[in-house]
Amino acid sequence: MAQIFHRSTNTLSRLSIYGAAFIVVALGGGIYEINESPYFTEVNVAQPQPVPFSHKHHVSELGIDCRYCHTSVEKSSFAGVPPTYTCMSCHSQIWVNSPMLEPVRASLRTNRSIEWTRVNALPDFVYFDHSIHIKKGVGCTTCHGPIGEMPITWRANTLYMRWCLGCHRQPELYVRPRSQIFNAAYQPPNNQLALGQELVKVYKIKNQKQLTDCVTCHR
Amino acid sequence: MIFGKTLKLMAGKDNPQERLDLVTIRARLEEASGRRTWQSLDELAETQEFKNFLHHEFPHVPEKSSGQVSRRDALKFMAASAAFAGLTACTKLPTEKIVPYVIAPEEIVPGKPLFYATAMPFAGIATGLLVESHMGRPTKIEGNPLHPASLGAADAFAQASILTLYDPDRPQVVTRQGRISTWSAFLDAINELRADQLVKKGEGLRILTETVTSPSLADQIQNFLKQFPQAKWHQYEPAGRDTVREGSRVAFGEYVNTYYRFDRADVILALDSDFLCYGPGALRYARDFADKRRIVDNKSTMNRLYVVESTPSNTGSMADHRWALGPREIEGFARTLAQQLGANSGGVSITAPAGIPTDAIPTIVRDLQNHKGTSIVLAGDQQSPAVHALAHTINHALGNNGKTVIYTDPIEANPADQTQSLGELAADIRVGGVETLIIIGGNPLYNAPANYELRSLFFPLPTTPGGARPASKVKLKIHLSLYNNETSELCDWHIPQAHYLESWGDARAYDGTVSIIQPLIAPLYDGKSAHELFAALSGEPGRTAHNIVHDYWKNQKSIKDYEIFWETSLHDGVMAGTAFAPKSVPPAANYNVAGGDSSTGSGGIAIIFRPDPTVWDGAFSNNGWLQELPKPITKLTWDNVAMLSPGTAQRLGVTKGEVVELRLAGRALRAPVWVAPGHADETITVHLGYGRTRAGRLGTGIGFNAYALRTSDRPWSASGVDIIKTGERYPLAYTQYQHMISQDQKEVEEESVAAFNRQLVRVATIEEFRKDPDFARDSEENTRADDSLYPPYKYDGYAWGMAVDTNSCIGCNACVVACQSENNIPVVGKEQVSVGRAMHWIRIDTYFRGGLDDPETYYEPVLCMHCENAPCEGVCPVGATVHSPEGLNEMVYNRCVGTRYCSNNCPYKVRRFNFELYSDWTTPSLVPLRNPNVTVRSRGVMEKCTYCVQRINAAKIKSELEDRDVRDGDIQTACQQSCPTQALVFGNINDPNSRVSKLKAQSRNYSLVAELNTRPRTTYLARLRNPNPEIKG
Amino acid sequence: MRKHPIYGLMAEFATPEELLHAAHTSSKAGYKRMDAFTPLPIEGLSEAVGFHRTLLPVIVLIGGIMGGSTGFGMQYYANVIGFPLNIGGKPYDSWPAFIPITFELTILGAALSAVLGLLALNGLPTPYHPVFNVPEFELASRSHFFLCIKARDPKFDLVKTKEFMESLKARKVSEIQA
Amino acid sequence: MGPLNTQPPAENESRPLIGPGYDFASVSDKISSIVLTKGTPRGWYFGFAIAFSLMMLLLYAASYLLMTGIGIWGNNIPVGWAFDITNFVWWIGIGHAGTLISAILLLLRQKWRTSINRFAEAMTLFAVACAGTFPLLHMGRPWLAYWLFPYPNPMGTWPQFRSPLVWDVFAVSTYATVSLLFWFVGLIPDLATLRDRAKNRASKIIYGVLSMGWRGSAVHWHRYETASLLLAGLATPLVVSVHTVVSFDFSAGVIPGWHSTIFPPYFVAGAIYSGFAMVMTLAIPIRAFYKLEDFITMRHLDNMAKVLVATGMIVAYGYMMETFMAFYSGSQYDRYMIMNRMTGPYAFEYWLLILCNIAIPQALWSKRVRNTIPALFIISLIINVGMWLERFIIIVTSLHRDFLPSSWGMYYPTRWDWATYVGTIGLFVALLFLFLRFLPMISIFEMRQLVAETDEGAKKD
Repeated sequence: MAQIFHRSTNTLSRLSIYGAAFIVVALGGGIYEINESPYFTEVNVAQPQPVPFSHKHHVSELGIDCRYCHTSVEKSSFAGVPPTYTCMSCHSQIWVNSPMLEPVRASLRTNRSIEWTRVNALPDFVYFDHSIHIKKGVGCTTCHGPIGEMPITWRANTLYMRWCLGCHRQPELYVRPRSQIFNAAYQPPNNQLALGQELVKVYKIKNQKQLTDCVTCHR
Repeated sequence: MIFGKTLKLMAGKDNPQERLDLVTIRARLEEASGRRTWQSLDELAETQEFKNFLHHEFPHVPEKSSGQVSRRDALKFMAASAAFAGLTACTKLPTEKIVPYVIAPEEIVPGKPLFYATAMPFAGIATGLLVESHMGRPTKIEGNPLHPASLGAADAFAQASILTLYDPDRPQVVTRQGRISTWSAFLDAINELRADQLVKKGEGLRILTETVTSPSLADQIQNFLKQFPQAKWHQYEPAGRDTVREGSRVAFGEYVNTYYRFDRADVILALDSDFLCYGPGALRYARDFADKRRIVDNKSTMNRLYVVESTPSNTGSMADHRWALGPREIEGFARTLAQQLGANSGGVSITAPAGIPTDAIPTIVRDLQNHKGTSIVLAGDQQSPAVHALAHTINHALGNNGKTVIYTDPIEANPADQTQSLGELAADIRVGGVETLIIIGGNPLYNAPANYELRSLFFPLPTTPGGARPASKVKLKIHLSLYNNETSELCDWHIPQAHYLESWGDARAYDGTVSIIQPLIAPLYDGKSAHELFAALSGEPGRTAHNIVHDYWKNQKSIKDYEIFWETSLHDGVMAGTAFAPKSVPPAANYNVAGGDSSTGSGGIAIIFRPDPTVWDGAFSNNGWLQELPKPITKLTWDNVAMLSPGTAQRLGVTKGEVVELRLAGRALRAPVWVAPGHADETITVHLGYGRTRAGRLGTGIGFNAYALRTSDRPWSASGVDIIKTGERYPLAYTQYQHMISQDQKEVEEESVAAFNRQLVRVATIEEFRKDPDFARDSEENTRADDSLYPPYKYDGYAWGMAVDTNSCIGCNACVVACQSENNIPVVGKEQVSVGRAMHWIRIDTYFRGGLDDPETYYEPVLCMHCENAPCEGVCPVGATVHSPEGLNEMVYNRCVGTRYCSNNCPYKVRRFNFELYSDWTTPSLVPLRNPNVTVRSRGVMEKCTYCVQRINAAKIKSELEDRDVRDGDIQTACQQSCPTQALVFGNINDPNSRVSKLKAQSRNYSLVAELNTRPRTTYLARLRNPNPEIKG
Repeated sequence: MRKHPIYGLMAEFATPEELLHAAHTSSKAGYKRMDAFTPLPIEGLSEAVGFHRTLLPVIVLIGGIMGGSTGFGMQYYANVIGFPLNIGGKPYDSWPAFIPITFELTILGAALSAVLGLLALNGLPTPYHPVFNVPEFELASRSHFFLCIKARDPKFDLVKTKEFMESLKARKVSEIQA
Repeated sequence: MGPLNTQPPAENESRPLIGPGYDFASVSDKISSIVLTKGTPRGWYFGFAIAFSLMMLLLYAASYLLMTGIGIWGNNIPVGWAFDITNFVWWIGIGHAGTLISAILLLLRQKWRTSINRFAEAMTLFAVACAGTFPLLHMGRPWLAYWLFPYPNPMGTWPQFRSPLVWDVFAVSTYATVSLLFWFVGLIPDLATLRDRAKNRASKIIYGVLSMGWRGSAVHWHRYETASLLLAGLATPLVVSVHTVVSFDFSAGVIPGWHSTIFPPYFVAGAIYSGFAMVMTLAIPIRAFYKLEDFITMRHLDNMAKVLVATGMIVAYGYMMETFMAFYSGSQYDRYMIMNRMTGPYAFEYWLLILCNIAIPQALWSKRVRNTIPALFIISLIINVGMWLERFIIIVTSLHRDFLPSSWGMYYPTRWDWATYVGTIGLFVALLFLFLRFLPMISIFEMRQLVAETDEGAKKD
């Protein structure tokens, strides 16, 4: 009887078996990686805006408090994006003719809103409430990242559920003193854990059972 | 991640896009006119900008023969795209825009709802409301606790009216002869008219309105009539209260308004009156009535309710004694009673009713006499003047006047016999005496008495067969109404009416209290209010409704700092000191209450006309929530039926769903039969409000039009109707009894029998209860905590629970609509309901006890039990339904993959499944309606009652921001809030002092199917009855 | 392969009995590196060609244990450590509920290792093999029975071995090209 | 499988398992020729065409389902499951016979399994494939089915491992995998035969690749038999566990008619019952069509009929116990459930099921019936219907009237319910046709063993 296959096929066939297994694994890994990649998460991707607003300038250099613009952050679920009027309260005095600010002036003139691109977006079945997070000692930069160093704003975290859970499971690793909440330059101290555990008690932060309860965020 | 996409389409959360426009409009109004003042609304509405916004926001919906079809196609497409969106395992969130204000209105905190007090005029009479507004768009209607007619409750009509506000079928432009025109063009026409009529002093000028209680509007009309002395003002309300007014006139020689103090009444006799659910003050009556039979312990007392009625009603099912009597018998019964009480019985021959045991009447008489001054005898709005007069004289004889029965000046601005008034109008038209007819609201061509043949007057038939139709004798016909309906179709001008949430106005409540109606949003469709129309007619088109109302009351209340008074009235929703003072009216001596009986006449089967329990006189035909709302007791949706008693049905050999032809005085009508347990024999009940030919995509062409048989002399009941079998069957959709395959009553009985065997409903008389307070308690072994192999789960902190007092539930459906509105529950349509896919999260189970000829009826609101050992949770493969540390059974929509296993395993079948894409994602005008705090469910997702978890979370966050615990009463579920009798109570069962804990501590407390050890958080309190021991049976 | 230009010698037999007898004689004659090729399994043949017990059962046992422990571990992690949730009031570690999956994965692990083990030990796949060079060999999967003495055998000598094999009443003895 | 040292045939096994005059060569040639002949019989094309068009119907129904939702079916609240899960359980059950024949009968050294185990196993695979479609299709959002598998994800969530549905996922996928492996291992030597018998190069290569260079080495055979025995030993508890887990779907519920401890044993018995019925339904036409009377003999059919009687009686016992327990338990819900089954809206289906599953199969007690092929064929069909009805009754009648009478309902199948069901039958038959055409439907090397053994027997006397 004649050989049907060439010698080499022995090696080939065995390789192909391992190869198949490898490809399956690689595929899974690949999909996972893509899902984590900036392309999907938009982490560290600066979003183009109608007006190149710089938090770096306003927060770090001018030292304007977050709440000057994001007025409802302590009262409401929605932090609030400043009305044109707020911008103009300063920019009617300074940079009056800056071409960069033309859209703002136009907005006030034509009474049409500026359409900002949302940077930190959550799916609509997630009900996030700013006020309670502020109340419980979560600083702005904990989620929004080093906002004070962003010439143009980008998303600092994936905002994936897994990421949220990280803090909801161990708030002590993230909470800070109330005085520091709006401090964009805040760095957690070395004794964060001890401090955190103390603050969790002071703030009466609920236990993990409560914080990871589904309806805490989903309704 | 499919939600991530879909919800963009609906304002699941405040979608910034929608938010912007409505709110900037609102903001603009603020600037324009300062706080809470809405002048220059229409100027603004005229602006191009606003028009663009309207167009972009609410584009015209093309006329479709049947909305269903187009919707279905849309659904397919949506479903497909949804599917494919989902198929790509990980989807990227689409880019969103944030659109801030240009200038922020100061009272709005983005993301926080505001509440405004206003009032809804229903048949002219006001119920006080609070309306929740998210970023300028009203989303939910609740009762106004400060309003005497509401006390915080709201009925189904009021709550559903918000859907009417956003109804895409509402007309959006002024039309002339059916062609698009403008308001300004109309104003020109009005000016011509005025010029012409001023000369003729209004000769041939006629106004037709619905019942008007609005003092300011009435004032406008009077001024108008001063300008045009020859003009006449007619009123017509199809489900109006003519017989009530006439009854009072007969009794007292003048029109008086009657209302009742159930909080003072221990014995109540209702003569075919559904006072608990319908009519002015019903919400208040229900509350007072329930308070008088609230059980705290076995020393508590209850009032006693006797009911005689023809058609089974909610009130009838609350009765301690109920007898089904035909219309004629009811009058006979009233006469007998009056006579035995020594009151004026009209001196006509007494016909003692056959349908009631002879010993009963004397006993009732005795019971009433033992409660002089603490009893009420009241007649239903649909009873003849004679019966009303008899009720008045009986109350007088019992000394109830001024104590439990209060008389005041009429609340109608211009009380009259409306049926007669419309008749005069018809007659004038017939003789050509009417040149111009201005119709404010209403739909007379649909709902006028058949014998007036109003339609042919508007649209004359050819004199010669096949010849051309002559022009109508009325040269100019103007119609202002919410919908372009059967009447508008034949009018020369149609003006879109502003919804009451869009316009300023005022109205009186059942006791005369005035509420200011303040708008929550600029008119979406360029609508005008009656005030604005009359302003135009009176030659001052510039005047806005706001000014008219504001100034009218300024003149009335000549007080200093009126603005503060005004602001307070707006804020509270009631105008202080406007309730009428009680007046004592002696009955006219020996008046004649003979005749007037609208139901006498040849014998045979009597037909009864009633306004429909959910669409009323047809005004709500196009309201999906109300169409799909299961009608009390029948559980019927999307249709009306001809109700018969089981006995009569058997005698005639007809069964449920069989179409019969009803013939009365030469008029005929085809209607499907419904066999109603407890209906009076030899009597047939038909409900008005269906058979619309021009109602909108939902209301058109469903049911039959009972007005076709209704004549002016017999508005509510007539004798001698012939019933002819046609052999046809008609499919009906109902939400209970769905397991029935044969149409006979055996299965209805089987169902109720099973319900009682299973102790789902637990009942005792008050005596039995006093003897054995624990009669309802679950047996020991069914309630042991250690009934499981596993250790019990500890709930520290809050533990939410609910107690449902079946002793208070009157089955009025308010909770069902409240839930639907609060939780964005979709409407699924007749076809889906009929295959068992209705979506209501709370349903009112109805069971009968005793023979079906005259059964006791029991209601049991069933919502999610939030079992501590929830059978649904263990079987979910993805953990989409889990238990919260506070004991909530949570449903996580975005995790649900739709295996329906949870529903299968739910012993209470309270779970609802989106078998198709039920939520309407395609109609833009419905987007702003949705509650932004509740996810709008997509197709293939299970949903169910959440105890309004969005409200729980809001309250918890609020309490933590204020460094305190949630207080009892901070959280009210939507159903609880709307309940007129406070039958549902929600709260923290770990707090022994909470209302819910106190209720659950009662001995009447029990849970459904306790033997499964599901440990439900929703428990029930047993129903008690207070029958008169002297009456057997 | 360099040392021996050929793989070995192949003797063909008509019946299982002849083959069995031949195998026994050759092992008595001191040949170690033999193999037999048959269209159906024949009791005792593998012992005759000097093969006694296989590792397979052990491999399967290990595979089963691994599968099972993975199964339980996975469930325990997910429900107790990874994301503990109150499901119908049951404890996080409601182990009785984890048994079915643990069992299934035990079977899966064992079965997979059985098959992969079989292939690995048998050195399959081997699409190319010297024995296929024998012209009649295609009958090995149909009706004929073959005995092969490999050239790797210390006692192997092309001439002597060939004579020896022919003495075994083989129908035909042929050289196998490597 | 220790073939040469089997015990002498018992007296009841008087009749031969294989026709006279076969040797190794002729057996191999006859079976492999079915696969290797050039021309395909016209009948094959005809049958396949029908099956294929039904398969397309399934495809159509499934895509419409995906577009519109479960709403196209008759399912509702309270009847959340109906045809979908009924079909799922039915198919899974059918699958069981294959594994039983190949594994359990192997362990019990039942030689008569030889000629039917190959296509019985194939049947298992195809049945499982059909069954597998339903858990997917019945979901409201099938595109999220992968959430039932544990994998690291951005949500940090896991499947809910207490749910019998997740048990199903693991049980069924394990079952499918193991059956496939078992089947393929069994095929290897035959693929080698085909490789060596094949004439044209293409099929030589294809079968060559599939047979992985099998050369029938004594050492390989040794390991091969160990492996087969081990796999059989693993498959036996597996097959029992699978339908036990399936029965958990119901017995883990609280619904009267579901919540029952008797389900696991009687579901397994029922599965084998329906499975053997299906083997019978397939074997009879196949042996006729391919003239295999010598290999699938009357004795095979006779034995299968006996298995049917046995399992049928177990199932009957199950029904009896269900009824008995309902009354014995004193639970009014269970009592009502049984009464409702017997007299309620679905009484006709219930009594039809009793007729198909219990009454008619009693005919198999008679030797004459067991030896009349048409009778066997019809009875096997009836049993298939009966077992389908059993699942329908358990699911629908239990759901449609449970605890709260207010939410009692009815279920009526729509044409899409039927389309999906008939479609899967098409899928099943189509796959079977392909199998018959391209793979040896009878295990060739085991037939050789049979020949060897019968020769042994012959020599002995």
